[in-house]
Amino acid sequence: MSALLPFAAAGNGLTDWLAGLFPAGVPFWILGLLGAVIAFALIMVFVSVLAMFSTWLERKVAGHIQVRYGPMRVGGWHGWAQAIADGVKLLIKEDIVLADADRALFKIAPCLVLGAALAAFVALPFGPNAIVADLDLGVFFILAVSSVTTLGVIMAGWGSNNKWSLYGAMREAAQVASYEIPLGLSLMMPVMYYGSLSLHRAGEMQADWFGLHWYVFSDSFWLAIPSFILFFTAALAETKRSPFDLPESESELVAGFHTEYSGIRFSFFFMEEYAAMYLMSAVGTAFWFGAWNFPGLELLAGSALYAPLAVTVFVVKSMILVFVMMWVRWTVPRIRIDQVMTMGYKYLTPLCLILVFLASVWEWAKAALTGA
Amino acid sequence: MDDTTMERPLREGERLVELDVRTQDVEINMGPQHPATHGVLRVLLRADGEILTGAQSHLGYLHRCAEKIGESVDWLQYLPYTDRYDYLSAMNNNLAYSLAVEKLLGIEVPERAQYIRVILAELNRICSHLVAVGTYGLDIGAFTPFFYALRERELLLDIFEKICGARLTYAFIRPGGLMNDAPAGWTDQVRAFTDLFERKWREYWDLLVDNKIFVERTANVGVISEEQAIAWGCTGPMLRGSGVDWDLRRDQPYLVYDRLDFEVVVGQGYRGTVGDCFDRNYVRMYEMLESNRIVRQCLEQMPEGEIQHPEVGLVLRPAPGEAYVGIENPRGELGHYLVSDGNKIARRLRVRGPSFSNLALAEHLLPGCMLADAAAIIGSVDIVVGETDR
Amino acid sequence: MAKDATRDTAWGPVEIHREAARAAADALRSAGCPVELHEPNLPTYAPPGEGKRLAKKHKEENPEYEWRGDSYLLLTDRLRLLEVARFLRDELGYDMLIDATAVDFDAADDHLWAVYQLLALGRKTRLTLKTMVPKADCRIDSLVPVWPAANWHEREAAEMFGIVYTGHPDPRPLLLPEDWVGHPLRKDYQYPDEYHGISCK
Amino acid sequence: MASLQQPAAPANERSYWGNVWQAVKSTAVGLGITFRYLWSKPFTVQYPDEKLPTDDRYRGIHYLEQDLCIYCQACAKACPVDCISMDAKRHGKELEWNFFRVDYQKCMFCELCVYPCPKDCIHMGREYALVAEDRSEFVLELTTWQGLTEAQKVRVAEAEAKKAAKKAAKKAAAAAKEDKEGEEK
Repeated sequence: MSALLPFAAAGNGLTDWLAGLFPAGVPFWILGLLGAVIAFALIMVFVSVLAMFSTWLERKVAGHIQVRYGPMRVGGWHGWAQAIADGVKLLIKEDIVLADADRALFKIAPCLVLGAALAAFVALPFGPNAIVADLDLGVFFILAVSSVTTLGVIMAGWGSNNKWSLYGAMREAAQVASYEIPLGLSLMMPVMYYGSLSLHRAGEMQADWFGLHWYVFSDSFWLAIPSFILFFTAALAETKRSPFDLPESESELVAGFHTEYSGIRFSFFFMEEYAAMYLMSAVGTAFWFGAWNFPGLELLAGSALYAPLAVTVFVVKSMILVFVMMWVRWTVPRIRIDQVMTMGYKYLTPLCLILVFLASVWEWAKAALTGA
Repeated sequence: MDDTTMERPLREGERLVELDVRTQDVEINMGPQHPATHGVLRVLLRADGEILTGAQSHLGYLHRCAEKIGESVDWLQYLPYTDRYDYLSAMNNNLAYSLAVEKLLGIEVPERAQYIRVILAELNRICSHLVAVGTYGLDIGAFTPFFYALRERELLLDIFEKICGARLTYAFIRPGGLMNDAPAGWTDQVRAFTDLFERKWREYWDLLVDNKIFVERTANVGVISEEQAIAWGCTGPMLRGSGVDWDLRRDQPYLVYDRLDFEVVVGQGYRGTVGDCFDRNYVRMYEMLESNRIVRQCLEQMPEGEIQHPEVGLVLRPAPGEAYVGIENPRGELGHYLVSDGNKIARRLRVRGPSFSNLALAEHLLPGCMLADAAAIIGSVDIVVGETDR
Repeated sequence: MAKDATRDTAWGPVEIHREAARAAADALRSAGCPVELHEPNLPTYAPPGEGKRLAKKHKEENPEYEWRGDSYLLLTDRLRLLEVARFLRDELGYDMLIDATAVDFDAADDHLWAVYQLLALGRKTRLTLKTMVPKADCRIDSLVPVWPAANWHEREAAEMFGIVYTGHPDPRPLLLPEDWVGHPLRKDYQYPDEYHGISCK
Repeated sequence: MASLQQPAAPANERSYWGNVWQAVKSTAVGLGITFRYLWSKPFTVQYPDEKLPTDDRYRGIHYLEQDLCIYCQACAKACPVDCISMDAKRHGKELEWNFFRVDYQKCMFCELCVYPCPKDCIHMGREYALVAEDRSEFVLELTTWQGLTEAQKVRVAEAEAKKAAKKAAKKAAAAAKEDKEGEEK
């Protein structure tokens, strides 16, 4: 978390903070570029650590659910260094590019996938002030950018020149394109509640009630809970997590779109998966579970501890949702592709539309009654 | 998929436009190394997108010449080879072979040996079905039930280890009886397992079989009609899953099965059509409970006494002749057709493996299904490639 | 404990199957099919001390080889196999073909046996049907039109024994590679020295 | 347990809300089971550090009671895969062991070698882990000594001395007899 401290202190916008460090008159584009580099470095570090921790957590969760231990050897306590060892192994492994692969696509795909996932982190509010860019269209930006990963997956599947990979890519395309709709629609409920697409604003609006005025506890809780379930289901599909892990379903497609990848390129896909999981969990946290707000945290407002604690609360809350994703993965079987489509179009989308209707009536009625 | 194709007569003013879209089917190799083919089975699939249009099995990657070996080793020496056709139900394989040799010899083993044989065969059936159900979960994409199933299987392997010393390839039930008598405390261990198992069974049901996704993936998928199952010579859960009430343990009883009270589980279209993947899995699930019941009864009825026919030595010389004995293995009828010329080596040793016949039908079920169903259907047939290839 | 009527030995019912074989033989004969019923004695275990010399004794006492075991139907005219098979399935209820295989009893013999194990689910009986296939003209009708189950069994027997199943829909080898030379389960089979450069010795 | 009897086939609940309800309910039930296990003690053990005991009858790597073995080859003949090979030289009653090898690349631990042994001297041991870097290392030598032991050497020497003495005595007797016959002539 210490990596995020300069952020937290930065105020709203990294460039403002940088501007304060440099003498006046430094061109804006230099500050912007510098800010972008710093932001990228911070996000990259955060995502790397996150991916390492998440792989370890995933394996421990899987292990303990399956009445075994998971990794126990590397690093002493419960194999905490296993992910680091794996990371090092992937880094030094030979980078194999198939002779018959479409080399350009094959090489670009992992970078595109990871790049898109990292770009979406820009709009995530880690704390009241810890946000790289507080976009007014925050959540819209996240959805738009993160779906670029699909393009990378399709490139990977096509570029691998492997039929199983191609199948994975086609499934990914069909699945993600379909689930953008319920995902977007399920976000309409909180958006209507907050009246804003900005995640940062959502966080600020949930700060009342001694830090417990979360959307799920608000007067709209009866909309919040079903909409969160719908959002979470769509998010699982969006992040290719079980039961929607069809693009890489190992019992059908061997390893799906990343069958032919190895070494560092494979690790990019891996990091992307965990980054995407975290991203969706963070959006869920920000919109439904009070973002960085927690009872008692307000008391510290103004102190030096406030910003890091707020970031910690946000990350922990998001990680709990990530854990739920893992928990679901190790519980349920995998859906078939036509059922994925059925579920998206016949179940999630209509249900979301019903909720959107109810929410709009409810928010209108609230506004009308309170005379706002 | 039910309402995607609608063929109706053209209405007034409508005309049919044919699009000149030329597609080419993809040919995919599922196997020999593939997570869902349970060993080195290769299925050549032809697919139009996600829909399969053809399938062809290619066997032989695990062919170990069991029948040829049978013509070159002693009757007793062949026993360890029987473990290796269907390595998940080695006790049953031993039993099938031993019964066939005993038929050639014309002997019946002592009663205690028969009871211990039934206990072992039924525990082995549970053992095998646990793997079948667990790996079926894996094929469908559920990982955790597999580990729960293996956990109970481990207890069973301990039981087998205690009585015979081996955990997978037992070579324990031999022509003429058993290799060894049950050690002290063994029956208590078996009884403890039967009690535990019924509790644990519920977990597999709740976690896997009753899961909505599992039901959706298996119900109405890979339907085998009663006629089809019979014509293709399917046996075991494949046949019973299709609604045919046939179990060699009841209908042509061997050993002491005629004294035991058990139900034959028959697929009844619990969640879809009779004979779909769900029903086959359902039959396996409930057969485990029935086996558990049989084991309990055997423990109660088991007499003391010899475990070995007194005149059967280590070198067997059956009379010149032939015998066919088929028994109900976890996967169906395992038959041994033995031809002896009176020497200590078989003249012909034919193994009729259940997976072999069951798999022959599987490739005919695949066309028209989706790619993901290929894993579901092949998984529901529950083949062990060691047996199809022998 | 009362014994069930369906079981007379520990290795399964025997008398029912013998009875069924007799009935089937009668029915087939009256339908004009050339079958012989063979009812060898059931093997009996010799008293202690003699068991191990059983084979020798048999040879001495019965130079012609006394054959023991299951009773079986021997079809003397293999060209009428399909007809007999249809009759067995349609008239006698043998709706399931459990196994189809072949036996090469001796390299010196001039014929193979083609052996079929049939099962009648309704009547709960088994039947063994055999016919001779001369090695000189090693062909026999495929039973796939009657029982699809014969498909893979016949493919296996074809590659292992070199029997040509006429009318088989898919006569590729099943377990052996396509380019395997010889028929391994024949008694006169010569082991190859090498296969694609791999030494087999 | 009555609850485990086969239930009758339920009406196939395929209505829209029925599907939703079943999906949510069955997933929740599954999540409950896995959540319970998440906090339970694992069933597995940490293998090389913690080994489960094998049973008395465990079929592992053989051990041979060499002083009992009479080199009758019964085990080698009984072996289905011919993995046992042995060689010894007989000195009258004593055996000079050359080797008694089991090839664990072939051995399938079927225990068939144990039964025919007339002296009950070959047993299945309880060791199961056999790791080697070269195939030749899987051929294990079960004898604990090669050649003759000191005690055997003494016995062989005694036997030979006895034999020699006997021979000498015989020779002497024969010579004496010859002498006697010569004298008589």
